Amino acid sequence: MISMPGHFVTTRFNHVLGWARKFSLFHYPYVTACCGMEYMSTACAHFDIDRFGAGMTRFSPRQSDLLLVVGTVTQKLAPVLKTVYDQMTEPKWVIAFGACAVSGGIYDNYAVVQGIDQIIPVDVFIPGCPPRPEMVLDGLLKLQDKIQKQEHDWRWKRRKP
Amino acid sequence: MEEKKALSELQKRFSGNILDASAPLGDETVVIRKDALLEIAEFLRNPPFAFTMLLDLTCVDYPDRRDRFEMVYHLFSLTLNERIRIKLALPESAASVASLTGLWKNADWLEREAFDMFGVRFDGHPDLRRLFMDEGFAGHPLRKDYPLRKRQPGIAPRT
Amino acid sequence: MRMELFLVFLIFGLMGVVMISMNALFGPKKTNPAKEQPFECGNPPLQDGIKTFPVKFSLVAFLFLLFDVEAVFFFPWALIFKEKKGPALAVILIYAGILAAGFIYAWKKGAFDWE
Amino acid sequence: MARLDKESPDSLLLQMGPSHPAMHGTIRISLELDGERILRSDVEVGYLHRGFEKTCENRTYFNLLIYTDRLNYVSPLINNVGYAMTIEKLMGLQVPERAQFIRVLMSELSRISDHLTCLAAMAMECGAFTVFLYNMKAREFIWDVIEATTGARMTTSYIRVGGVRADLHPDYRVAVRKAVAETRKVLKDVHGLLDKNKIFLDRTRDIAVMTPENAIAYGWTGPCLRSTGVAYDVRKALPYLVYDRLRFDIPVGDRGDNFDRYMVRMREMEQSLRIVEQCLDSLPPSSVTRAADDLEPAEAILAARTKKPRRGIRLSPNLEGSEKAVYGDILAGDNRSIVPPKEETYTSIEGLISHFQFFMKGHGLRPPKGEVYFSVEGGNGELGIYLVSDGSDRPYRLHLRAPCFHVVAALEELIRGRMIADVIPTFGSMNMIGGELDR
Repeated sequence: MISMPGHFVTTRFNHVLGWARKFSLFHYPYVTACCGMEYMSTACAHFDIDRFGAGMTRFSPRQSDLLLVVGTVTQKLAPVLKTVYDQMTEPKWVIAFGACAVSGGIYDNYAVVQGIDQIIPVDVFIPGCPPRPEMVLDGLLKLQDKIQKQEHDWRWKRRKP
Repeated sequence: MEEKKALSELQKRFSGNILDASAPLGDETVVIRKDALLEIAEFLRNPPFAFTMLLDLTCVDYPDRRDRFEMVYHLFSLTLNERIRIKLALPESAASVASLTGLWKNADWLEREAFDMFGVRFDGHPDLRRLFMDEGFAGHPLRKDYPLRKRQPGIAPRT
Repeated sequence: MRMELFLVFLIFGLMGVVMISMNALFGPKKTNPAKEQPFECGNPPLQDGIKTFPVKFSLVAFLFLLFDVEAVFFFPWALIFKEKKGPALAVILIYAGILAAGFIYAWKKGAFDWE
Repeated sequence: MARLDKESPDSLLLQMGPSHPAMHGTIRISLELDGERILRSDVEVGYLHRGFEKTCENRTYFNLLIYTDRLNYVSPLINNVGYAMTIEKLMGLQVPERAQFIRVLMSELSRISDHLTCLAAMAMECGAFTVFLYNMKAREFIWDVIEATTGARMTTSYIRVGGVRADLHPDYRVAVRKAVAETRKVLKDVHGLLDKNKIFLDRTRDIAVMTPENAIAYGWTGPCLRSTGVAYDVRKALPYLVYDRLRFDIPVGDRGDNFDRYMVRMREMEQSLRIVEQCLDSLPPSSVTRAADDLEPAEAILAARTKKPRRGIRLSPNLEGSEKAVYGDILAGDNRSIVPPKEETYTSIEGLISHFQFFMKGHGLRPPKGEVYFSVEGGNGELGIYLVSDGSDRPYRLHLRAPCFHVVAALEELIRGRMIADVIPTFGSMNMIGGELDR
């Protein structure tokens, strides 16, 4: 058990909350480009993302806690991405899916944002153009580890004085 | 033989406005004067040749030439199963040409793209505004003098 | 028999309430200006506030409400239908008949065609 | 901002924006509604404009191959073939027989995966989620074959100017036959699910009807044009590769509505399967002779220094299929336009020089000066490439005729006066691909 600040109850509850949030990720597929084809394979029966509890696709930022940015984000699409990110409910995580979302990929020109971490904070970067479904699932597992070990926030949490 | 007919017919009828007619690599090409575009396009679209489909409309930027922009139109005739390429030169000062939206409906978006990318104006176009780039985008990206990596971010990068 | 039935509803009801309220109970409440705006696929909204809707939408809503509530009364009736064969049938026929008359009236008045 | 200033005061403005599940993430339709009826709409594209044509002017011909996969990323191999053949037409290069058959085989497999994905998305957006899962299952089989041959599931970059990168893997017939059988099974299921499905018919029959003249006026090509009754297919009209030797027919719709666009794509998949089978039978045998004891590259270089290397050289596994013996069957061209086989690069100085010269700046692949327009039958229609070359190793100007650009241009007219719910199947049946539309 990693030593957590705060006394026994908050660490125990923090662990339970991390476990609960880790296995019930509702993802919002912000799909724009070629990686969308690989997202389809990942979400479908063959490489099934649902085995990891993240299969529930929600098409509204109000009901999702994982923003899956799939594909190239161009300069024209950047404000849209920022708005969708702001409108997501807390606690929220972001996965940059594919080389274009991670760093602009092979498109280093006037039209493409060189990596979405210039616009929104990103939790997990999945490289690859497009990443194979197994790499995507591996990225998801890394996010779940992060959620499990993360310091969670809840409504009646006693903040340190 | 079959291909030459369209070219020869054109030369016969519009000899004044046709600057050059050739068929490099088998693609029939005709270079015309700027203001003869509507007339020639109308002639080609009507029954004898029935180039009823505007395959493609694009622009090429030659900064070192006197007439900087060169509009390239590709027409296709379903009945003759044949393509023809019309080219015309536009000086940078008067970079505007007649719009073909009256003859073919897809010219609307094609011309908006050419305007967005090159800044070539099309007189008679119902709604000439940018197609791909944002309204606030300054400059025309596909011009040779527009740097490849000059970005105009739509939103301030996160600090 | 009554006891198990009551227990079943109690447990499942409680589970449902707990599951729903946990989110409201524990979820952190943080807001920002973009969250206040309606979700318009990522664009700034074109017009603020909800505009007036044509009346035919509310018409369909009322009719649905009416006949849905009617259907709810069939369930308890089905439970006691086994013991009281004859009169139960008569009661439900009268009940359904009145509502069917209402339905036909609405149909003839053209409440259902959309244009 | 959207150009829509409200026409009548009590109409509602709604945006079916870029981040919408049915808009494939890259199109914004601003609708002006009276209740659920659409008065006017403004389709805004460009959300996936990635500056392909500007990038073309700054990359060499060889590097641009990877960009062509990402144009119509649902059928990447067809873009590769289109791009490579444009340069071959400019250079007057003749591709060997076997490479032509491999190109047709891979293009048709790519076309099937294109139609499968398009119909999967269209059906899912109309609520038929099962068809989405079935089509994705079939696509996995096809992608397995493509991956076994090209090394990548989707972004293949497998075609080279002058032929293909590597030969088919030895037991490709078994894999392809399995993929074809699986796809046929799935097609039968989908026919059963959707053809007489009342909900699907109500959503797509006689909705967004397009007349042949109007379709031609919009420059429609491909399945959408054929659904209106015009039988124009580049593979038949202007045959390229070996399509003139293969027997297949062109399915044509009669009413040009959403259902016909769906049905034409389904029929077209059956024709593509037929082509794939014909390719399997008539593929000329490759002359690969697996030498028994090959030297490792390091040993071969040592042997080359001292005396003539008598035995062949064993290549690393990922160079399988491009051995010297089979090189002539799959790639044609003088040493300036193609990379020499690895055996020569390792053992002979000329091979080494021409290998590095190919990749050096200013040398490599330099087609002659001139301009050319060549088109192939892509997943959505006539995918044409207009290339202006100035003799250097970078294209001076490369313009892509995107088939779905013209199809989506007619969207405004098709949905005027219809209900909101009709926008989704209409847009789904057009198979708009962002990478190809906005380039």
